[in-house]
Amino acid sequence: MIDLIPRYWYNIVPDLNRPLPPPLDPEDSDFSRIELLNRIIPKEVLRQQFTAERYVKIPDEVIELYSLAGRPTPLMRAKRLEELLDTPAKIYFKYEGATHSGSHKINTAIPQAYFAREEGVERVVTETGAGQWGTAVALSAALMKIKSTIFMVRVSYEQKPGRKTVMKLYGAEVYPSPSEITEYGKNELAKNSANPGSLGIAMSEAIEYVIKNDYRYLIGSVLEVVLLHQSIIGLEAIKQFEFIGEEPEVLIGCVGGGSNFAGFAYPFIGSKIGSRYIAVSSSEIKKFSKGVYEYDFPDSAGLLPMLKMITLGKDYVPPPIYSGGLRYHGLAPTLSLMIKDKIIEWMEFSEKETYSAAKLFANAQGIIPAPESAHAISAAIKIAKEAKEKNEKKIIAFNLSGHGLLDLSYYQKMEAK
Amino acid sequence: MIDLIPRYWYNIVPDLNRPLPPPLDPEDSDFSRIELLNRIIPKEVLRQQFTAERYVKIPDEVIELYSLAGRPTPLMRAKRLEELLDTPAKIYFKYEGATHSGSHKINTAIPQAYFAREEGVERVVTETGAGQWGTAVALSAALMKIKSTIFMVRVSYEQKPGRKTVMKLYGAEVYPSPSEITEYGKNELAKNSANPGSLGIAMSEAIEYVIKNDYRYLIGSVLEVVLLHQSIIGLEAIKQFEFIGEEPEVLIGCVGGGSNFAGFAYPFIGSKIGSRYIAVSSSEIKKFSKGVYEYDFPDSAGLLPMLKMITLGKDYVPPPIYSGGLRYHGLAPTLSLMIKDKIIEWMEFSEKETYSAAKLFANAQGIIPAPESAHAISAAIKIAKEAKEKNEKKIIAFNLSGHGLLDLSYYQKMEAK
Amino acid sequence: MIMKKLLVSYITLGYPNENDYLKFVKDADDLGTDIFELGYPPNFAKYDGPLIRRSYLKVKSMYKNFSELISRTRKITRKKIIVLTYLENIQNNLDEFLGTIKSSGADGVLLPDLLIDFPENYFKYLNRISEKGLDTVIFVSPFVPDKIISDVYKFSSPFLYYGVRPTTGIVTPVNISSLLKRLKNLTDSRVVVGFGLKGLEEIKEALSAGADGIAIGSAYVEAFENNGLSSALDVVKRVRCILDDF
Amino acid sequence: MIMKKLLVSYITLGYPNENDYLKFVKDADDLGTDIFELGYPPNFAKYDGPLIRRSYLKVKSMYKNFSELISRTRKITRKKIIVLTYLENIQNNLDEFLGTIKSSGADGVLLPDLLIDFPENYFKYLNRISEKGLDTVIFVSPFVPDKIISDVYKFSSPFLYYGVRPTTGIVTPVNISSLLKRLKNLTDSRVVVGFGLKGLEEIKEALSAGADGIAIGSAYVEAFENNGLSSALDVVKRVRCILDDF
Ligand SMILES: Cc1ncc(COP(=O)(O)O)c(C=O)c1O
Ligand SMILES: Cc1ncc(COP(=O)(O)O)c(C=O)c1O
Repeated sequence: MIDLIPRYWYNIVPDLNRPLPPPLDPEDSDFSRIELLNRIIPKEVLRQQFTAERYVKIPDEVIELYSLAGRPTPLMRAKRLEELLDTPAKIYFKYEGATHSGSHKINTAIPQAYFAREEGVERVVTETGAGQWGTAVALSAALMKIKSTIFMVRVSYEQKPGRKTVMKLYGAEVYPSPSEITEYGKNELAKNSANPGSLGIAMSEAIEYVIKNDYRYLIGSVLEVVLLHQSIIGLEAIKQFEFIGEEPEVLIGCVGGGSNFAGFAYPFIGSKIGSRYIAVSSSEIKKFSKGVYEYDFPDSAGLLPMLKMITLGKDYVPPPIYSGGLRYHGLAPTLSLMIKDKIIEWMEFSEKETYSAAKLFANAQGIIPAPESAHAISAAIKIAKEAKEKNEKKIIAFNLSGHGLLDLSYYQKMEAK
Repeated sequence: MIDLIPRYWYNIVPDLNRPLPPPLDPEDSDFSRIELLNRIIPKEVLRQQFTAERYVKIPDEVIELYSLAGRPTPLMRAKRLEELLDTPAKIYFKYEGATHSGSHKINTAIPQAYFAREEGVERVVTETGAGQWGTAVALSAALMKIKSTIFMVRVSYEQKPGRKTVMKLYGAEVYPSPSEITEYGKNELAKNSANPGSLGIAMSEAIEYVIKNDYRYLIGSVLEVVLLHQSIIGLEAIKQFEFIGEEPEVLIGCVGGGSNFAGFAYPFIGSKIGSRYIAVSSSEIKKFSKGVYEYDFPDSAGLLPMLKMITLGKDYVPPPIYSGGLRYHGLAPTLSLMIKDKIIEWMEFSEKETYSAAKLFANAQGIIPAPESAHAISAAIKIAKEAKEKNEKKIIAFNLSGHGLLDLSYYQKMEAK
Repeated sequence: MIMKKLLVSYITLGYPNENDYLKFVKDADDLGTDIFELGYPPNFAKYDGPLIRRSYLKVKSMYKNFSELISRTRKITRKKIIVLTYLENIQNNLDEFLGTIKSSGADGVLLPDLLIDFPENYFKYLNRISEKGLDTVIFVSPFVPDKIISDVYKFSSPFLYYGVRPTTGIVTPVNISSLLKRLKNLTDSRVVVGFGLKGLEEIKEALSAGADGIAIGSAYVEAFENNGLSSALDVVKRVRCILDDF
Repeated sequence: MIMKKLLVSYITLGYPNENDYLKFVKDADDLGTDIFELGYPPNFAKYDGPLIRRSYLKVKSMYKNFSELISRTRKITRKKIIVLTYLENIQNNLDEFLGTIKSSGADGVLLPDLLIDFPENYFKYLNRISEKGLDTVIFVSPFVPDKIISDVYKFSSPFLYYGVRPTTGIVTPVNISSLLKRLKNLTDSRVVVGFGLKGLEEIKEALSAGADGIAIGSAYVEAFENNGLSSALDVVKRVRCILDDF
């Protein structure tokens, strides 16, 4: 099975239609954020972030850890969903929830933690909202036998004890953010002691903590290096499709920062497989319908270099939809570029539509999807229904980025609505 | 991948060393409990319960549903656990938590629901304690497009909202037991309106409900037919071991009613692979150290035929350990027989030892085990340590019957201790 | 040469009363019973269903001396007589029991608990029975592993009894032909199938799958309970008919 | 025939003051600079690092007429002069700008934002530049896809500029040899590597991987900032040495 795991990640940059705008410091900046990256991001991760290699070799130990963590993940056919929809289309999905951390996030957490350990870092640090990313980092650090600290948005920390338990079980230190651990956190608490926290605050605390202690920061999405690592999803899927002798025409994924979509779809785009690629967000977030393509900070604190991307603005306050992973303001630069150039299409679905899709899928296929992933399901269903109307034998494939077993309060809440 | 799923289940009865004592009515009985089975259990399930065939054909649709539900499950090597233990032994595990219901229980829930639907039953009914079995039944019913009702022990119903949400999401009706739905439940509530419930009460309610409405009852463990269906675990594992060119010597599983252990180990015993087979219970339950081998009821209400088995007595009140699945008083008859005849060894571990094993395993392998399954891990660790002392290159394999993602309150509680 | 299919008729000794019992044996003999199996009431007929258990209860309250009943049976039939009882109850005075029934005219015994409850020393018992000049009809079932069947079938005479259901008289779903096919692979004894056979279809199925005979018991007791002697004899007729037609 | 490796020296026009600037150009020429790249301050040097941005700020406050500085440079060196500035700032009066620098003695331009920010019509700009009798040194980087590099490299003269890091003067980790190997597969132009090259090792690595020349800029500015002209000239000497030793 380990043979199904690719030996190289795929980087789409050399295959784009036009140059990718580079990261920037803002005009009025008195320090270089790109230089700052050197102090917070493991060297090899940073190298990969700015590489022009089309294929980047995956270290053997990372491949072993991928295998340990549940890779290759299955490519499954949603035959019973097809039947329920009475569609002539075939629907396949790549099931990233089958990894031990429960989502695709582990695909980049493992190599980032690996490169950190390789350069002798004793502790890795990150922030987490819903907790999927924090879980992946905590697990990866445990696998590397290094320490981890997770700043978890306080409201999630309090409302999602399950995630916190998982991270602690993996040996992570987990702080509710804002915390007393950093100056940034202390300031926020001084302003408002009941501050519920935000990803922006948590990220700022994590970076401050890294700089002060010479730890390293792991990043969960948006950066090209994350998309690079995630390409394992699509590379595996291509082999799996070859194996069953099918070729997907429509490729679908949900988007927060864009990493699971890109990880799934880019290798297909690069191999010229498929004719439609659909990135799906939430109609409560409106990343596509309201976002603009311009240089913006990936972090609310503005400590990282600006990226040219589709963004709702770094200070955007998302509505409280449950899909925590989609509440991010920006979108990975390569993905933004291809959306802009209409190489990749987009869709948006409401929380209500998404919930129906999730329930339908769970009953048809037995898997309880993460609410984020359910956005991809919604799009797959939409395309399958269109195929029915046009009586087309389309082959649809979507990425099921995570399971929803630690999001049951979402199902409970939506069920009650 | 579907090719790895066996086409036949394996029945150990023809391969035993001596006859299996048949089910009995008690001496003073005025009705035949065996006859009653006809009214509560799907016909084909009952036929399989009493079959002498060594191999029982798996219906094609069941194979498809096994595949849909995540079979074949992976056989993984716990290499990092080996490293942590610094043992010359190799440790493998079969990961049943990779099924969509999260445990091995789905292996029998699917065929039972299938046979029920095949004979036109509109609703299947069962009881559940911890919720693993109820989840498997709810999912299987959803897959068969029939209805399901689950009587869930009231204290779990209230303390484990996650499981309840999952079952409801799959479309099940879930009642806290004792309930007002049955006479049995009403009586219990009349005696004590704050009755926290028990598996015995829930089982009695389920059976009453089935008889009154001509539904069918699905049974989660203990009966030979359940062990038969679970043999899919070991049959797959044998193929997987062949594939990697290894032969396990020690086979380990935890035991509640005995179905996951038997499902894993029996095909190896039948194929004469391995030299030690170890069934593991809890030292709080003391099924082995205190249980006696005699005829007893599998259900506390005494509605089912008596079985000759290792039992703590049908009215045994287990201590409140978290491993709900191990709190059962009896043990499958074939397994009891082989324990009695010392073909199968036993071990018992305390909740504390088990928790340490679970945590060690989670950190080494990334998988959070169900607390029940952690008993098997404890035994594997013990054997691996012995192998180290004797410097033996033993090959150990255990069954990881389920993941612990819906048992996080256990981890939280144990962590706090 | 196709052998005639055996009809083995079970009846509880003295059931439902001495008169009807003896009439039943005599007429069942005439109607084509090949072998009689006579139920000698044990303390607890654990592997029997409620019908036969009820019949035991009844006769226990009616008679003191069941050997006496065997002697009387012997007088009215020349067919083989197999006494069915539980080893559990007679193990402590086995030789005496065997001697008594032997001298009452029995040809053999059938002890349903022999293999199940005495797995370590059933051979010793088989020897002791044959030393007394009695046959043993060995009772096997789907609960008896292949190895045991292969070990014992040679010692069963005049046939091997195959109980296809967990208990007598209770019709649980079974696949008789697959059960029998398996058994026939393990033995070349004559196999008589019993335990809850009901309806002509099941008897035909058993015969088609290679059964050398059929044992009927609960069906007689039920017929007696419902409509008395003539009804029980009707059952004998109908079964014989199927056996002969086969 | 192994071609001599190029030393391309970047300096911001007039930095740090007119005197030192002219001395630097003259001596750098003598010390073996093959081509000069002169920074013509844009509004916002977005793809440059803080060192060069600081130098722009400085000269902007010192001079009004940068073409004049080009003319003076032209007088003291016969090496090629490439003017580096951002297209963004000159696109509205492009012909006039090109005409002015041409008549001041410039041989070409390097516009780092050309491919990135004008993806639809960079060809039009290339034409307009060549119509004015000027070369274009095209700036490519790891962010430029293969297809674009293949399309444009032929139009780059006298070399193709490869910025291996996201910004000038900031030493982020790069694998120079793998980046270069990839580029050399796409082009047969002479490739000059720049952007944050630091230390002898990196220069050697670039040369080993096939670089035809090296561009130095931030290192001069830094040397000027720290220890003035002679220190900047030391850098020229050291780099030339490596190039010649290779
Ligand atoms: C399950 C799941 N899916 C999707 C996302 C969105 O992130 P990305 O767009 O980087 O894949 C997240 C982020 O937390 C997630 O947890
Ligand atoms: C995860 C898990 N393992 C083991 C068991 C024990 O049951 P059995 O012995 O039938 O496998 C249970 C029962 O609920 C369970 O949920």
